[in-house]
Amino acid sequence: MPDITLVEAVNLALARAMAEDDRVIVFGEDVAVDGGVFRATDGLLARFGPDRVLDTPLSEGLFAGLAVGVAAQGFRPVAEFQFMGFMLPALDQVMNHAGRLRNRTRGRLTCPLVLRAPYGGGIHAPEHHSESFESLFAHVPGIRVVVPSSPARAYGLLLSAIRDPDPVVFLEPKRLYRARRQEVPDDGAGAPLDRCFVLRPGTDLTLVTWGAMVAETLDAAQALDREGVAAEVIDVATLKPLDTDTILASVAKTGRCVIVHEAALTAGFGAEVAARLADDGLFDLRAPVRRVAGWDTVMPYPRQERRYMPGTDRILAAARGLMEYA
Amino acid sequence: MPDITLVEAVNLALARAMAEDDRVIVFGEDVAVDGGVFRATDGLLARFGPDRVLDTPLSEGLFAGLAVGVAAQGFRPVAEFQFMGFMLPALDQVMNHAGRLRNRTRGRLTCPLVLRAPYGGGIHAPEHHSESFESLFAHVPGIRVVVPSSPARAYGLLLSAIRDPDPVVFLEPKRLYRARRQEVPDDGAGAPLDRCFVLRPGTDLTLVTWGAMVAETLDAAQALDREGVAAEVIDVATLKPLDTDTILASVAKTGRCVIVHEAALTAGFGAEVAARLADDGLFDLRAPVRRVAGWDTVMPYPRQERRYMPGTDRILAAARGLMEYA
Amino acid sequence: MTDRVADFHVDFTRFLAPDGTAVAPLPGFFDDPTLRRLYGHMVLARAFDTKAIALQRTGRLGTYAPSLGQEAVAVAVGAAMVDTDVLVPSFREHGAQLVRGVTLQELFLFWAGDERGNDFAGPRQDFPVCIPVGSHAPHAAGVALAFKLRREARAAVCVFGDGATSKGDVYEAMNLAGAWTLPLVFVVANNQWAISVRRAHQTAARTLAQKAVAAGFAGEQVDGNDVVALCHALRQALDRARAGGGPHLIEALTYRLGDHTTADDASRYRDDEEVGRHWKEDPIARLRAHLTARGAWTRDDEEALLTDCAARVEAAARDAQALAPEPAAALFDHLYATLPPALAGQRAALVQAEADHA
Amino acid sequence: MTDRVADFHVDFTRFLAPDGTAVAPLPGFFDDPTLRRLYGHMVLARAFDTKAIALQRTGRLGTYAPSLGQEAVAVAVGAAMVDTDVLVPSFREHGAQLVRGVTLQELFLFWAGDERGNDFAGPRQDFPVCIPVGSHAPHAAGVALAFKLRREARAAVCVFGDGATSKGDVYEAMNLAGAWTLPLVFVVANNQWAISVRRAHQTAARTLAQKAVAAGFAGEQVDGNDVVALCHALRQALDRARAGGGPHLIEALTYRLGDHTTADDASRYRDDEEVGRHWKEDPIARLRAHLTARGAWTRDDEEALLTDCAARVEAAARDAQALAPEPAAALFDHLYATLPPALAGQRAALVQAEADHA
Ligand SMILES: Cc1ncc(C[n+]2csc(CCOP(=O)(O)OP(=O)(O)O)c2C)c(N)n1
Ligand SMILES: Cc1ncc(C[n+]2csc(CCOP(=O)(O)OP(=O)(O)O)c2C)c(N)n1
Ligand SMILES: [Mg+2]
Ligand SMILES: [Mg+2]
Repeated sequence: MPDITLVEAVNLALARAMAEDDRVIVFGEDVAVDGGVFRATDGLLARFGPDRVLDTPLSEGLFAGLAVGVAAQGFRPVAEFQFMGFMLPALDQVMNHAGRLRNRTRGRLTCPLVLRAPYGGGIHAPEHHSESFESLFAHVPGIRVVVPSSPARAYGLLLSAIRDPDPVVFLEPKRLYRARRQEVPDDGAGAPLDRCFVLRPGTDLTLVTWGAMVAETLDAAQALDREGVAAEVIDVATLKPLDTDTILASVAKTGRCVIVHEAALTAGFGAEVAARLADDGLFDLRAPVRRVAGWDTVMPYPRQERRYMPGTDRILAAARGLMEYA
Repeated sequence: MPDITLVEAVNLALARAMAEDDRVIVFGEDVAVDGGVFRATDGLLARFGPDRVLDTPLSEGLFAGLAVGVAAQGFRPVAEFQFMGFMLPALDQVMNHAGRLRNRTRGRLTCPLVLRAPYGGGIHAPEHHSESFESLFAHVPGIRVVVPSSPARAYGLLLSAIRDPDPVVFLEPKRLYRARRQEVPDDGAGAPLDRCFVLRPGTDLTLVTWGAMVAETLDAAQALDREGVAAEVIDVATLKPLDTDTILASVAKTGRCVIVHEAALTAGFGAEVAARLADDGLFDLRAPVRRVAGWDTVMPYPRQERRYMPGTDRILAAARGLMEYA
Repeated sequence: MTDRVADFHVDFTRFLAPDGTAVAPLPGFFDDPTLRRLYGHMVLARAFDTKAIALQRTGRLGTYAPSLGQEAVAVAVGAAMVDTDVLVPSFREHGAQLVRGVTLQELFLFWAGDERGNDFAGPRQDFPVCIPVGSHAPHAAGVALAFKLRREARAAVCVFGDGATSKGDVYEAMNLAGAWTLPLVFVVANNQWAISVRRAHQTAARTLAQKAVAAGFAGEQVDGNDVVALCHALRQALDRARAGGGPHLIEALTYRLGDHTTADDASRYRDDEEVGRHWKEDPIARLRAHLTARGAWTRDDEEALLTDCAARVEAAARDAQALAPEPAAALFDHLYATLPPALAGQRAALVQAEADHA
Repeated sequence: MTDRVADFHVDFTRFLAPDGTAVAPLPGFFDDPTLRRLYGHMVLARAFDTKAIALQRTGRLGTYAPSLGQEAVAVAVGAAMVDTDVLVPSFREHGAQLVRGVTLQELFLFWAGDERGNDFAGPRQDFPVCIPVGSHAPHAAGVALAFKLRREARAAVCVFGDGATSKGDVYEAMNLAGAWTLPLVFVVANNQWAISVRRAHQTAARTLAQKAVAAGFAGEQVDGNDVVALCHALRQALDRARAGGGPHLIEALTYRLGDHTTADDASRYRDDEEVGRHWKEDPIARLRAHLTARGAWTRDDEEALLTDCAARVEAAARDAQALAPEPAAALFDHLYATLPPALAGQRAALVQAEADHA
């Protein structure tokens, strides 16, 4: 079993899901012949045919609404957005329809769809190709928001997302698409959609992150380790519904927490994590809850993007700051 | 000078702004002959003529983009959305263009527009007529998000929003449109867009809220007063950029904070306020930061909407809970 | 050097003139019983309207969107479809819903602001009312795609107003339906107004039928107050769609005789004279005149029908109002197939708060 | 009873055949100097492309969208507009930008991922490149509205691709332009592909010109590799628009000879044979053949032009690369007119972090 990349794991999960359930169909822009701009759907057309892998006309709002309609008919559509920056025209469908169809009809019509999009910066792409606004989706009732950070989790979480009877927004950290390889058995095992993953145990400090920033956060944890600080690293993975228990349990142990995300600070999802700590975890906190996040400005054009994205240095500085508190 | 309602104050500010600056134009659906579905633009067509008050074809995405284009040409468009639930198709224009045009062109083109929308529940309106998702906008770099809660603040904040050289999302609590009257001198005085308003001083507890929930929160403060608890009430008013100083100063004094909003809890703007407290205000906190918010579910159809919206009772329960902490 | 490379046209069809006389022979399908049935449906739809407005005025119903004057459109849609087709309506099509089997009680529940009104026992795959204008058009495309992928001889019908034709999602769904040859019939209920914005201000297009030209399929205008012409056009379009012939657009020319909704005051933006002129086109009076002239309708029939409709509507309204609200937990119980553990606490708090209050 | 109520058509126009022969007399405006100028612009646009691709391949430019084969469209747009008009481009119109006065250096800066490339000294009111497909169409409507409200004899030009015609915002902007008679010319650069999706899969519409029918104004097809036909059609449309005649749609039939962008591999979805066929329509070779046949172009002219273009492009690329990046504070300094006090801390932290790093 060869080691595979995150984007190959997405491809593997898609193929698996399509093989095991013929209600699963894939559509979006350039997903068929071209296999997707990141090749996430490569080979699916050849294997499953044009009835199950469809290139739509160019409109994200359209194919999100199309997904709602075909899902209500019992299909399990997986729609690909080429970049998260192009999901905004679909937000009306996500918030006003996908998240509501089951509730609105008291379960008569349901909406088992998955909307996949690569997100985040760091690949020197043009404007609108590097955004992270997962917190917008995390505010939408009735949906799930899932962000993998490794090939294995991408495979397991995507399978679970496709099998889930409700709508899932599945955000793939494109900077990690080909960053590293991992052995991923194609065993069809899903990963849970309601749990954080503790990637590394530690007792001194909790680092909470997800998706694109997991790599930098793990690097920071390793650097801290060399300084004698044992950092626990939590990959939230499923932002909504949020598994607060795992985070609270960790901070109950460490008393210190740094939250790391690439999205802009204000009203980013890190705020939600901090808010939970400020409520249910307050008396466990020995130090302020710090957020290391993108600045509250527009993601710059590629020449400056490194200045926008939090790096290991900023995580380390925040962590070291918290270690000053006894 | 007669006392006027909040929606009349909006109307007054619009008329004032149009009279003082002929670059100000108003458009949207039914804003001209009909004077807006809530009559916020009543009389403007008669006074300023069809070149300055325009009914657009039915598309929110369209007129948001139209506003960007005409603003880049030096006009100061004020676009009305009939209900916040219909702003979602405009989010692409807000996030990908309005918030970026100045930055993208290094100041060559600018975007002095205002997008007005009534938000919140409580008027027994159909589905999609009762939403509160201000936190989505608060996450968008490059814009301002302003929410008035009284006739006087509606007048002053809207004038400032229209005069501001950058894009402003202006959310009007429709439940308060005609809830009470207040004397509002038509003196053209703007209110600051970077400051919270302390509506009521107090020493025991800070209640932070904005817009639609200000009434219930003031009621709760009054009830607490009768119980011997002096609650300070802060109307955030401008969510973005957030005046953290006023909130921190209050909590430094009281040590306790309840944040109240009508929007769903998770990733609501209350999270941002709590996160600031968990960081810069941590050691001032004597008690957990509580959020009293809409549930993490879809705003129900009107028959059940009261069950969704936080009431004074829930605010009181939270406040009393915090008073247990010494 | 200039060559003509494409041309297009739009036709207008009517069978019954406003006074009820047939301007062309009616298709065979329209025998007396059929016409009487259509008439009965229109009268019932109007009776529902009347009652709904009355209930709203006394605070027992939420904002209501009447279909006064447009009954022929909705009833024709309902009558031309077969059970296995799927309706994807806007918010003024209770006439179609009734014909398809949604009950009066379910309709009252919905308009009273109770989600259970959407869980109708009737056409289980039909979509509920859609409030955000035009946003249901892509859903209809999705439904039609499902039919096509499963190779089922079924069609979807998507209804929206003249105002909705300005929405990009409506255009996008039409374009997709054309590109993918989906079994989908679009019906524009052109009632000349989108709240206060008149049809002419919505678009420079001479007809709304020609919106289909951009999407690469045919559109036609039909007299929207002539239930015969509508049924006929719809049946043809549906037959073609089910047989794999792809989408079609029908612009039904009608008029909204009432206010936009009970929250609207149409006198602010249009004068009585205009409305009065359009009363002469009333689809119900038209079909009654036609039936009467054919000898297929008597004063007694009329009285019996009105009495029956009123009684049914009264009974349904009573039943709907008698239904107790759902328990508080209902706010969470239909959100996901299974409530995520993370929300259990909120659900419990809501239920507790409710109990404390009781 | 059925009546025809509306009809529409689409025409196709060309002046120069692929081999350069005139199939109709050229309008008077097209004298030798004008044609030579147009030719020079197209060659410069192509030289920019070549250099940009080379720079991208060696990591000195970001993802780049070449216009190979479509130079006539962009150059005609730039040449037909006057200074006071406003261009609202998509992302493949550097040819138009160059003609309008954006410098080669500014273009290189933009494509190297530097916002200063959008702060061009040239046409100060022109919009910058727009990446989200179609989302600039409403901006063009806003610009045109400004002209109309100020009663200025100016027009906006909005350019987008065949793929963009599937976006609802493009349709919505066209519909508004029609409804409000805005001075706005839409140009579809139909290069037959939207990345891997061929034109025929994008829509069932026989022509893209007929998209205008839905919006209530005229559309026409023009040979998009014939810069003369394009200029002529554009000038007519712009004159009409500036005079209050309202919007127009021009579908320029062309072909993308290169990859979609430097991140694309077109061989995955189309074969060489198809591309080879379209090379025979190359707009540059076509005009050169025409000029040569007229005796208005020599081998020496050609060599001089190529040398000059290469030199200008090289110098501009060098200058752009020599420009130091903006300071870190630039991330905040153009976000608002005045930085809100709430962001001062973040700006300081960023500047500090940068200083620490240096
Ligand atoms: C996206 C959206 N914007 C605004 C509204 C408010 N609104 C409700 S109905 C309506 C007019 C609809 O006109 P039309 O499509 O002609 O349908 P009609 O009401 O005439 O049946 C408007 C603006 C809405 N429901 N959805
Ligand atoms: C809204 C949006 N969706 C997707 C993309 C990714 N994308 C960039 S160009 C393109 C195809 C555009 O095709 P067309 O409009 O024909 O223009 P062309 O590239 O052929 O010039 C796509 C899908 C985008 N930029 N914007
Ligand atoms: Mg209408
Ligand atoms: Mg193209």
